[in-house]
Amino acid sequence: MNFDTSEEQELLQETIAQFVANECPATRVREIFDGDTGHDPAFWKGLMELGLGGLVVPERFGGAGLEVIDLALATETLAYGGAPGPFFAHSLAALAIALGGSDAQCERWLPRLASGEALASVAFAEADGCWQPEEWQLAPGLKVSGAKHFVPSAELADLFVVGTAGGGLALVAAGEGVSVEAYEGVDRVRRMGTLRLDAAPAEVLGDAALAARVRDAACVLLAADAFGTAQRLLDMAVDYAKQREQFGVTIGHFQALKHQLADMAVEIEPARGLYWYAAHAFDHVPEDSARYAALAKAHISERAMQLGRDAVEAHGGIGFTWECDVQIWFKRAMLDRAWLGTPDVHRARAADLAGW
Amino acid sequence: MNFDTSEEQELLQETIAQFVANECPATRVREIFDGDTGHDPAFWKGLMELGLGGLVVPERFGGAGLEVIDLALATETLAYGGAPGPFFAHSLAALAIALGGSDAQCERWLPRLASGEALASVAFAEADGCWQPEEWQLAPGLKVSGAKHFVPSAELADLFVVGTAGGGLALVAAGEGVSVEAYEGVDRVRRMGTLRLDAAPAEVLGDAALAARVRDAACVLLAADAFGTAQRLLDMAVDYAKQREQFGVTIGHFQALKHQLADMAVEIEPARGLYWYAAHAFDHVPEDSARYAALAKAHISERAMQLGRDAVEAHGGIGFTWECDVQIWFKRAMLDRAWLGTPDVHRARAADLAGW
Amino acid sequence: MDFSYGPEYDDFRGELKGFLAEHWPAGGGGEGESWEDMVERAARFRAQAVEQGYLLRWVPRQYGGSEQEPDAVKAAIIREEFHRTRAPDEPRGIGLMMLVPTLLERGEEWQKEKFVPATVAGDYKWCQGYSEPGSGSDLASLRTRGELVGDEWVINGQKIWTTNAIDADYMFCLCRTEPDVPKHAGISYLLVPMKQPGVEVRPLKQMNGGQEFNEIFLTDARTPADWIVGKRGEGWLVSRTTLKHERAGIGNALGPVNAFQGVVQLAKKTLRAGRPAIEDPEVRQRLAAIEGYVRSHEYSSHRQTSRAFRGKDLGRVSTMSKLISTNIGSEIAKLSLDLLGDEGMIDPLAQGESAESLGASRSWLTQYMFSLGIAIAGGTANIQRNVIGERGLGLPRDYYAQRSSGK
Amino acid sequence: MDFSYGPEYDDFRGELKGFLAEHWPAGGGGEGESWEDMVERAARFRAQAVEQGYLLRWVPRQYGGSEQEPDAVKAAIIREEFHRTRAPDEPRGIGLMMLVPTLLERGEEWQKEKFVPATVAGDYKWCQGYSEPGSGSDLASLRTRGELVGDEWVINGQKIWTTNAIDADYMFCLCRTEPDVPKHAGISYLLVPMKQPGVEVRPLKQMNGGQEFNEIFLTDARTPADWIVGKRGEGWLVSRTTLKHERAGIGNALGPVNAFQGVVQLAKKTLRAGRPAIEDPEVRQRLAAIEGYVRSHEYSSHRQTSRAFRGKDLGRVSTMSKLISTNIGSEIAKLSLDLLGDEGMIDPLAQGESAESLGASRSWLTQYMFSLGIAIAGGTANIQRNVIGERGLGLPRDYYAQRSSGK
Repeated sequence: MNFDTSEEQELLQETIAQFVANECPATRVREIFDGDTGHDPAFWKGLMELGLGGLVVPERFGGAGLEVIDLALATETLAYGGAPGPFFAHSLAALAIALGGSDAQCERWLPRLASGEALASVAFAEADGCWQPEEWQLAPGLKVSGAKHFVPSAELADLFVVGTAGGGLALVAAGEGVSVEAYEGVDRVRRMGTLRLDAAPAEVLGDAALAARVRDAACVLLAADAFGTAQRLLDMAVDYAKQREQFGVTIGHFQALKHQLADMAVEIEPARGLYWYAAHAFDHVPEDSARYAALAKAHISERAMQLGRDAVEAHGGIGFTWECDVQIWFKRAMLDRAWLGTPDVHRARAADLAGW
Repeated sequence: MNFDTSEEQELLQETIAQFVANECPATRVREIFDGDTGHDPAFWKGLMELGLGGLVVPERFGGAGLEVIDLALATETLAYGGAPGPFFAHSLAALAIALGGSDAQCERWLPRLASGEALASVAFAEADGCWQPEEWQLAPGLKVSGAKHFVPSAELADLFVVGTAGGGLALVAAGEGVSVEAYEGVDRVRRMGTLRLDAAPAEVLGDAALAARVRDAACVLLAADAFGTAQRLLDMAVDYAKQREQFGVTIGHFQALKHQLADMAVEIEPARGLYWYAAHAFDHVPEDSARYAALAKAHISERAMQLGRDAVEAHGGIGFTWECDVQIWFKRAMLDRAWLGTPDVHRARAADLAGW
Repeated sequence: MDFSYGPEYDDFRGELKGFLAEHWPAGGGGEGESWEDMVERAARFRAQAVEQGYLLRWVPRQYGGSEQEPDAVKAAIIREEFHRTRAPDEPRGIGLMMLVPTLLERGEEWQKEKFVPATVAGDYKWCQGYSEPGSGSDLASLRTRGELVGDEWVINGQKIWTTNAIDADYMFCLCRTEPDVPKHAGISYLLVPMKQPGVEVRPLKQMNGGQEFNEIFLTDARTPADWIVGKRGEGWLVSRTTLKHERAGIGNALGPVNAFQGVVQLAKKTLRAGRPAIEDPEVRQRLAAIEGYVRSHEYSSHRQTSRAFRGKDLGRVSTMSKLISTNIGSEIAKLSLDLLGDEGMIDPLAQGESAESLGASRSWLTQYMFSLGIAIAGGTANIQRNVIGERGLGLPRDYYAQRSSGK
Repeated sequence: MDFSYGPEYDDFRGELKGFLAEHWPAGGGGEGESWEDMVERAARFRAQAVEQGYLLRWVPRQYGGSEQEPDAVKAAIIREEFHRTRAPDEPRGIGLMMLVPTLLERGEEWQKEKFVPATVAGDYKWCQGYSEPGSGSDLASLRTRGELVGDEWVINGQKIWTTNAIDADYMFCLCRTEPDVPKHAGISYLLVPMKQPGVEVRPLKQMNGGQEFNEIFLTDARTPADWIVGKRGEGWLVSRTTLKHERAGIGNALGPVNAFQGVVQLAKKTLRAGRPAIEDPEVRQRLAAIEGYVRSHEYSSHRQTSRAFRGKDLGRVSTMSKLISTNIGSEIAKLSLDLLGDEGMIDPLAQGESAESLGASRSWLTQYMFSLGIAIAGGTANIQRNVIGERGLGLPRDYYAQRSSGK
């Protein structure tokens, strides 16, 4: 048994961490957060040059041919660094095509997605919180019409993987019949928009099982993102406790705060194992795949949100200000928690999938 | 507005507290707890001499003619003292007769219940947790047959107020067709038993609304009992923190424990207002009566149970021993919580009654 | 126990109702009344209400108040009737709530005459300068310096968490004036004009986008030598003077009660799988669990009000109001975030078509984040727990706090 | 990532399976086997398993072990196969787990020869005498005295929280032997025969009715002068020697995983309003919420095992296992109490007809209370939080603990 990251995986995480530290340190994250686009083209280009656009794209289409576990590890590291931009949605769209695309579709899109030449996103949510494939209503066909909400980086994307009624997926390229209305999300480094389709040309992507599979991958990646986010929030709170002084000592001396920080750590640390196994199950244990994905998304995004609240409190008044970086990760946790459905939705799914 | 206890009520509580301190201090409570009957006839006789058997019995039947708020205040004080025996069930049975009995029933029973000459109990629960009047199945009639569970002081009682199908009540005297199988409850100062009725002679008590009314009163009294219990658990934990030393200081110096004790206090202290208002509403605000009774029972019995866990932990290893008195009130909280249905049952009822 | 007020107060309520019907009819002005007109009308109304003894009951007549005997029942009746008719209550500013009581108790006669009437009339607006970066609950580490140069204090330093600083005419603040005296003993309570070159106010944006707080930079700011309340070095003591009138120190559960009613409405409005969320058994359980806390707090507060009126000991629960409210606010906020679902991803301050659909949810999202601010604003929860543990439960003082305060 | 063990271990597992099939066939003995026969058969089996290198791998052959190279994968395979076939594992006593590693690392040669083989064979049973009334986590305040009188230590004092003291032949304990040396430095690690007049064992009944713990009263109890491990005054150091073999120091989530499966079964069995409780949406939410913690702990433990095997740093999560397990146990216990409903009012030790119906619930009720004992047994949760905060997160040490230990 070796339930641990390989040397290659550790190198991947280190490389990304180093790249983020150099190219997008907290000061730069802050600039993007306070800016208007939630995107840093140069940083994105750098990520693509590192090969992160094609982690799960097969090698014959210009990718690294890795697995969802690798994508999840990369996601965790990027989230820890507060990386802005479309990584999550782009990777998920590429994964959808890699998993279910026809040869023609793969050939057409995957090399460009892997290289970063094209940017893709996923369009799942319909009105009133209908996120799950079973709930989608948008009619499939060669021309599709309707609205999809909370589409990440909708303004930037060249291609959308769009969920359709009956739990199908379609490929829709930006252009004819496609318009986007962007809005400011609470997470200002990952903007979203509503995708409006008006007889937009579409191609069916994959078979009936694909959408559910992509949803499971999305759960895993959101869990990984939330885990990295929570780790950062914890570390910020701990670091602050070691620096800030009150009554002549650093506040980490106060047992009450020390214990709160310990409780925060206990809440999140072991969850690394949960998202790892959910990713591993996605790749290798089909019977556990959907269930652990749901469990990981529910559990870790809930923990990250609470850790955000705790981290704000641990910072005292300063934690509540716009200037304090805590809010950046706090709001990242808000998105990870709500996107694709709140934790109670996925707990209910996990219970069903457990056969209870 | 005067939402506060009157001088008479304060005197009532002080008198009871003093009586318990003298006649049934913790050492005596411990003897009863470790004994076989969960009852102290001399102490019970003393309570009756104080007039506690007839607090809510009209004066013309030998009682004090007080209200449920007074009974609840007495209940709190007795619970704080850990008083053993049948006070709760006896008072509730007397209240049922006082509220709904015919003149003949009142004349026959109330003077004897007020004086303590006779002892009464209530028989509500049927199999599988059917506690509520709407759920009772025992067929009413002049002869009744069936089983009722978790009947307090069943072995001692001369009279039972028995719930019947359709939400009615019946009076059944000990004797013909009545047998009791007592068992050891987790709360060893308030023993219970199963009441088995085999064509036992019965009289209908009150009209169709009475049972629900008695159930509400039971909720209020259990809430009051749980409040007194929780207060005692809190005080024990605080006292222990002031006495026990570690690392050369009393453990109350440790901020983490101090904050845990503060959180315990915050959990329970304001609930005094809730049970007071529930009792007040029972007496004077019919539209709030059922709802606040359910809310108080759910909220306070839940708090008391958690406070029991916290108090054990605050005592460290010693708190887990049989010798430590914490367990006596811990187990009192367990009974207050489960009797008449667990908190989730009453939360669901409160939500329904709120018209949500 | 009794929620009525008894016959002796019925007359009082009747008179008050008559007064309100006459002077504040039907919720105030007519349609199309301008803001300025409304403000002026409110000021007129307030002056009449003071004249009649309904407002500023605790302030002597000579300083602009109505100087009435404290009476908690009358105070409650006034609060109820003003609330019912939406009549303008006492101005809520920190000047009235904190500075005026301090001046009345510890100020020089000329200070009372100069500052109290103008403050209670709303002409002088105040802000408070206690907190500093790096000294939250630890006043002993206060660093803003005040130096007496000629007949003026010259003040240098920085204050933070100041509300309404931009509009304020004056600040009451704590400065270290006796540099050689340790800890609390070297601090004085000074009154400082805000509209001067040495005072710079910079808004502090909050994580929910609001800007209720400010930083204040003091660079050779000046104030007259006699604008000091109490003696030099007594500032810490002076700052602890608090409102001792009929409304003071009493738990008030209105906030949590209103917030709870709000979240019930949100649950009714929100759909889950096509049906109102409030029909979901789990949501019902959570609501009822929260209501247990809310109603406990509500009736516990009524009890405290009643006891305060009768001069009875409030008991340890009186140390807990802030933390109880914070806890309830936090639970309500968390439930609201679950109810909001997708809308929890939209910036509450966002513009645009999709943002329009937010409607009421927008305020819930702000509230979700604001519940964190509340936890912090009244002193962090941990400070509250210290107070509860030490004053409420009689546990020993914190080692570090004790060492630092020198007590 | 990989949950298989790789081809190199398949042979090992095959051999082990063959061994078990031969020596521990079909779960053990036949029907009607007496207890004594079973015990004897288990002892025979254990001896063979040691001989083959499957048990006591970390104990040198000369002291009764099988002296194998540490191999976490083999250890895991052995654990799995023994668990699957319910074969007798290493005896779980505290003598094997705590005393033997201590003697192997710090004992005199004659001590190893005298005590280790008999202990690993199960012939010597041990109890541990560390805790005292009034000194839980604070060893510096230890009061039991050992005085060297002639060629014997004479020991007076009291120990508490000792498990299995009634059956124990010996106790390893900490005594203050150097009264003039402060704090930790005056403590020695002594081995004391239990069967002597000066040792009185009194069971400590727990609130759930169990009697796992004891008090030990030492009144002029005696032990030879050389039954000391390490030097005089080194006892505190000696007591911190811990098991350093392939199974040590690794998170093990079996307990929480089993408890969780149990509460799922309870929810299936329990009826609510005539239907299985597990169909109740709120129960499903609570179960899934708990499972999030359980599976996190389970796979985090697998990760730690894997890293320990490869000699990699376990990170801060390694300080958290106890508190994580305690928290999970507590949540499971609370849910079980809700599921038990009425049965939560019956004494788990009660007799009688009604008590009969308790069946499986009985153990849940015991468990409900026992979950509190677990929280306390591994050092209270607050001690764990200190460790996590200080060792895991690098926060400063507690003032009082630091002062008391003189470090």
